[in-house]
Amino acid sequence: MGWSAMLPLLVILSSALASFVIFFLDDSRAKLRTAIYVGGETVKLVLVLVMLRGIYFEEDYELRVPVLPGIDFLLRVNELSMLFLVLSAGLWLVTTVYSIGYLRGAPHRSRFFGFFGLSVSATAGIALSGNLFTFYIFYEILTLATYPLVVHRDTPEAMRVGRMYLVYTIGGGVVLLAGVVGLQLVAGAVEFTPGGALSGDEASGAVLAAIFFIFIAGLGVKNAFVPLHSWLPAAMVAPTPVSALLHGVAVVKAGAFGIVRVVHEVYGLELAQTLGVLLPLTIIASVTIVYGSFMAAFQDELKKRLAYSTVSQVSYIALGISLFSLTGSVGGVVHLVHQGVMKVTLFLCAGAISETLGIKHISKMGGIGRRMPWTMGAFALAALGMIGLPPMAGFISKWYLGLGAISAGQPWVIAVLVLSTVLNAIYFLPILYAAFFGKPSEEVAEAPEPEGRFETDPLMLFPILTTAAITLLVGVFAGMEISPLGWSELIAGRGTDYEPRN
Amino acid sequence: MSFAGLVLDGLLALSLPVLAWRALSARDLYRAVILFITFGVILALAWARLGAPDIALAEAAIGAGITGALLLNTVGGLSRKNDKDDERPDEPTDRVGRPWRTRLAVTVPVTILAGGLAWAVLSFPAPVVDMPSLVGEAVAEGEVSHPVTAVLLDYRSYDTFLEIGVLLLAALCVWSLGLSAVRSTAPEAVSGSPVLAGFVRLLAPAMVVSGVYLLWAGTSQPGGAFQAGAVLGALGVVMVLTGLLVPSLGRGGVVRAGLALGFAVFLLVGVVSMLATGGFLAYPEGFEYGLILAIEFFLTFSIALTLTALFTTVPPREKGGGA
Amino acid sequence: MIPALINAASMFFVVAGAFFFLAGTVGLLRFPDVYTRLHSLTKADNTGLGLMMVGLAIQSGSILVALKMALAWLFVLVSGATAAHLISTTALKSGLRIWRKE
Amino acid sequence: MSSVDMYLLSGVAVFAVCAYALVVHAHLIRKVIAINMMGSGVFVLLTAIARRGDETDPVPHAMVLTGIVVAVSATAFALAVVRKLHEATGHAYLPEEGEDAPPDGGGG
Amino acid sequence: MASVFENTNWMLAPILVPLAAATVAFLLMGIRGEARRNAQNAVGLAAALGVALSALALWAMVSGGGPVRYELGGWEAPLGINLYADGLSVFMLITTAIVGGAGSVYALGYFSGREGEDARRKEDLQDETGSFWPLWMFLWASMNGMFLAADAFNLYITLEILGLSAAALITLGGTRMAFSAGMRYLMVSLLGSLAYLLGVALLYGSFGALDLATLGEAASPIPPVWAALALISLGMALKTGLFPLHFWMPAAYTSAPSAASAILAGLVGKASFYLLLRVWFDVFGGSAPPAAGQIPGVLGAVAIVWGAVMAMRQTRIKTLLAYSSVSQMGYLFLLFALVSGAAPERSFEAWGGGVYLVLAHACAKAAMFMAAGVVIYSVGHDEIPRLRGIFQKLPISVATFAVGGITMMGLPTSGGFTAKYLLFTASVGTGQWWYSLVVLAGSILAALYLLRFLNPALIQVPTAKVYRDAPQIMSGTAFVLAVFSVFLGLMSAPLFELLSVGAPFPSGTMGGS
Repeated sequence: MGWSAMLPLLVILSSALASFVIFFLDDSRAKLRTAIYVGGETVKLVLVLVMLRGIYFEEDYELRVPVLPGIDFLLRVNELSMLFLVLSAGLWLVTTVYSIGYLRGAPHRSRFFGFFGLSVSATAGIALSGNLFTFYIFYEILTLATYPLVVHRDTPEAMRVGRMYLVYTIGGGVVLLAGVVGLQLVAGAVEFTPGGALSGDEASGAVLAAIFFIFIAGLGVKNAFVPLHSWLPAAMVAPTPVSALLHGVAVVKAGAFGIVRVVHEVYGLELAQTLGVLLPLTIIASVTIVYGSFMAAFQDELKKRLAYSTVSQVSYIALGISLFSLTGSVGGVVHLVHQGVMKVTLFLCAGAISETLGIKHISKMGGIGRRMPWTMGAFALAALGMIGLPPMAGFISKWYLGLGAISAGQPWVIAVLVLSTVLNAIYFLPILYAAFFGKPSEEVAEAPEPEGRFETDPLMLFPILTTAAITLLVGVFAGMEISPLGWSELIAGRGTDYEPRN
Repeated sequence: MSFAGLVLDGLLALSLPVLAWRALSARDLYRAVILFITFGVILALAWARLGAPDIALAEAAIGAGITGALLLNTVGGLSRKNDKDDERPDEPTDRVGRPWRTRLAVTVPVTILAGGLAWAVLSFPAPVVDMPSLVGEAVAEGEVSHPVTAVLLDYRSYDTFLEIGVLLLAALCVWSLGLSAVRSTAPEAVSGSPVLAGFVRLLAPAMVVSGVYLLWAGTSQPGGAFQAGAVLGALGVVMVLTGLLVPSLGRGGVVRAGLALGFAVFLLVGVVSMLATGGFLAYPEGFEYGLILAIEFFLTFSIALTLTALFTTVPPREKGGGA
Repeated sequence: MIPALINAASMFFVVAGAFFFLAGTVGLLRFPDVYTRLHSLTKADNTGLGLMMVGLAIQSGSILVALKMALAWLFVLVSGATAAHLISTTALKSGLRIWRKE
Repeated sequence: MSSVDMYLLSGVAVFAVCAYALVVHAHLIRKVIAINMMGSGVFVLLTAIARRGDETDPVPHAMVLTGIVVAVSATAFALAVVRKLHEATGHAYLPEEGEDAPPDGGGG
Repeated sequence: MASVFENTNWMLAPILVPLAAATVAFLLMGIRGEARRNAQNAVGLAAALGVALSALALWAMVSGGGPVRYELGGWEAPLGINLYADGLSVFMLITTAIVGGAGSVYALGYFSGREGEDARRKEDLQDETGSFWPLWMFLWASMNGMFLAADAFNLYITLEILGLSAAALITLGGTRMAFSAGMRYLMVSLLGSLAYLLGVALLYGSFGALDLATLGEAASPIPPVWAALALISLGMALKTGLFPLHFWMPAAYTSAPSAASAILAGLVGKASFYLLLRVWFDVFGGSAPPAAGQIPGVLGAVAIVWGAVMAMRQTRIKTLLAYSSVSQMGYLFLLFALVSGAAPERSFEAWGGGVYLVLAHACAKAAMFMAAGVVIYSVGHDEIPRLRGIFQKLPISVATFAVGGITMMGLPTSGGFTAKYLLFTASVGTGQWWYSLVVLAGSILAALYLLRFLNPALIQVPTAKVYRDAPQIMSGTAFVLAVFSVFLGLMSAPLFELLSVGAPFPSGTMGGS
């Protein structure tokens, strides 16, 4: 077992160990905590970059430990892992910096950062797991590590929501376990393989299809498919960085990522199409997209609106994956990144607004653009991206999804996309209009002047600007081979004769 | 077997469940205990009939005798308490019944149990292992000629070792409750009676003699440490009842050591034999008889003391303060 | 001849002993109070048991066994007497009246 | 039916009768007596089993001897607990199910 | 090194060491005060170390050379009594060594209260008669003796020692509830052992032997054998607390001193379960009707749900944990249904899963009871409504509860996960999928009842007053044990290798097709 085998483990441990140390730190030792944290992050990021380079040059990273006879704990890195890993490691860094500003002076910061780090370790584990068993393990660890974050405020409301969150996610985990075991029984140990691990001969088509839907049901809880989504808007009681983490990086994404894994690397697109399970998935995703967008339009609380927006947007990933078309897959996979970046930006902005001005409702955001121009500028950038305005990230995703729908012979999906885009515009544009051109609301008018040179805490502002910039950049430079899009094309094309366009 | 013997066996076999039933449904607890003792005596008779004089002896002394005394003592203690504060007149003259539905709900499964068991015991096959002849062969080669003693202290000595542990444990359990002495249930007139004291003084040496005899005889005929210990234990109980022994039985350290002695010696012999022969409780060649007798001697002492201690229930008095 | 005599004697003693037991039992059931019942019980049992022992001792034909039986009888006598004494004393002390003919 | 069979059935009957009484009676001393006699029922069964063949089997005898000692130990402890319970609560019954809630305040 | 482990006399050490310690601790009861405590503590810890070492030695011996048989007194079975150690025996020994060792260390702190100290639950702090150590040592010896016994009657004696010492440990609680719970447990235990003894009598009547291996060879499907199987199962189910025979459990676990509760809930119930395993699979092997396993299986399934639902309704931590035990014990009994199911190749999975849960649950539940003990020690009670915000005051103990909960829920990487995963696989694999639903439902229910305490405990406004600090060693031991249970899932490979030594089922590839 050499260096390359240990690398995946080190990636997971770098943040986990930092978290463990932080648990035992007193809340007042902010500097030491930050030092440990940033240290852990830096190490992790460096390791991730090393691996990224290695994968690009087609090196193998694999760690295999037998747990039970016939069942291995397996960490293995491939292109899809790297996509998710880079996303989580990068956004984690940004969110952490933001959290330091956001939680300045709040109680229980050691606990918060401890579990925050653990959640990200679990996400890294999810990204790196090489088989369903390992995936499941990290999936459950993620549930447990995020629970204390959801209930971080310790209010009765938070506790109630926490219980709901736990019941939903553990329930989902249990169903996922059922799928894992079921597949294990019919097909033995299944490892993630580009192009699909199953041949279709393991069992009858009905059995394989049934197991597929058990997977979708299990993963669908975290992915917030309607009707399994209600925990997600409720979980808004959590502090904003947590919401950003849940929506953009960790929990919801873990569900979506799992679906990508199952469709692409367990069943394989071909087999899934043969089994006829793709169309139902498309329909579920479409319903969720439309439903989420509708609900978002009726929310006045900004975070709730963003939450329903997530319900809708995350299902783009499943939608793309479920189209029997490589272009569609590319759209789905790339949205994994794009949605993450955009949604994190939006949440961070919402948090900055509520922390600085105490405003949480859209109806009170009139004229806010003049008080916090940079923040609202970033918000606008991300929101336009969500709507799908070129050349922002969201446009790229929707473009590929649309192309995919056509080549898969499902043109009605275009209608879904259009409807969703219209709804996106309906729930985002009024915010932007009110913020920049509306009459200043009472709250905005009475809001205190900024204390320092910046409109809000710089530790909050810079992360926002960073992610906003990324939103723009990934769209503009989508054509580059190393961009998320390029990488997604690489992923979608593995195991097929697909040639990335230019 | 003669017809008369068959009738006698039938009567004994029938009277056992009947007595058990009568004892358990007796009007008051005293009566229940007296019937329990009667049950024990009949049981001893049945065992004598079944060719098990060892068990008959042990049952008479321990099952009927000491257990009976324990029960009487407890019943007396409970009713005495009631006399004092008179809060619940429901004991010991209770005839606790459950509603008939409960009774029915119990009767049905118990009947099924009894029926099933009867069917089972009447359909025993011929045993696969011929244990009597296995024991017989081993006894013929060994130094101890009474098979029951040989089984207890040689072939299955490990069981006996643990069983002495149970006795020690029982004393420990009782002491852990920290009970105070029940004042003798016998009225003053009895415990102070010169006739009784004289009787016990007369009895004591006779019982000691018979105890030692039982112990010594045990290697070749019915008897052994249990019977001897039981007889001496019964003597101890009588002596406590008549005030010839204090309930705490003496100095704490001595009593404790006395209780643990049998078990400790057994353990020690086991470990030493392990070192000598490589097997736990595998007596070295030629030492079998001596070691068994030695173990039995200490066992008798500890059994007698433990049975008495179980009766008094009072932890021994420690140096420097009441227990 | 001798065995027949021995058998006859032994049977006589055993039957006589049984008679005493029977009488004692009738007394136990019929007599009116603790004291009289004790009376019938101890008297009958002691004598009855003694007679039976004699009968059986003759039958056994061994001095050692006869001695053992005598010893057993002796113990029963002593303990019976003590027990009867204790019960009657207790009864008296706890205030049980002695029965008198009206 | 042979003597041995009669004793076998007798042991079973004692066991069953006492099992019934154990459940039906509430007073703990009765329960203790019932358990003790239940054991005796098993011992009768064992002794009868020992008597089946031509020779008497000494192993069940040893088992019963051991069992008698174990039974007296258990009975002695049980009676001591009954006394302790009686000291603490004034009666010698177990609370019915559902009454097991801590009777003596917060400490429980 | 190897030659040391080849000496089969090691097999006696786990039994004789605690017995000797019990005797010494018993003699030490005479000393008073601090000196006695120190002396007894030293003896107890030495014994714990001895047991752990000998368990390791046996592990080496058994995994090196297969099952070991020891002829006590030099007498061959069936005349003499044998000891027998296979993978399962050693696995159970290791379980007691871990949990018992932790329990011993915990007891150092738990019984360290000084006389005259302001204590609302005096009995929790002082063991006035000095009985804890000798009782616990007897209990430990009896469990180890049971795991190594190869003789049906010898098992009966160990059962009796187990019952008496466990009942006495409950009454050490010193409250009214403790006395009635101890009495109830004593009754249950005696009844259970008698049922077992009657079963043994029937077996002896049928085959004339007591040695388990001899019985196993001789056993055939005849009425006395069925009756014996039924009686033994009934007796052991009673002592293990299988629904609906669990009625004694909540009061017993609640009212015992927490150091004892941890041992009782962690180990004692498992010992009778072990006996059940031995008898079912090693003795009766083929002679039980295949459908018989459905009875414990269905009852176990009901227990899982019933125990969890009851646990949700409790207002005290210890009763909550006790009902959680009712639920978790239910999982163990599933294996009987799964093993006698349609697919024999799944048997090792089901059997191994159940056995692994014994270890995982023992560690986690003992740790949680220990944590409850810390709460009682510090706050004076364990009533959940009055413990709001206790996390602020006792973070480690609440964390112990949460971490132990991971095993209860069966989440990775806990040992509970491994076990429930295997049970799940076996139930799907044998076509009895309805059991798999119960396994899954149990996890969610477990989350719900654990939150019943965790939710208020984590709330920010503390209402509970801590009036005394518990010794660090108590909370520390509990926490370490809980964390250990969470990592058990990652160490299962060597333990399953051990279990496969002399297992009643062939251990093929697990979890695969």
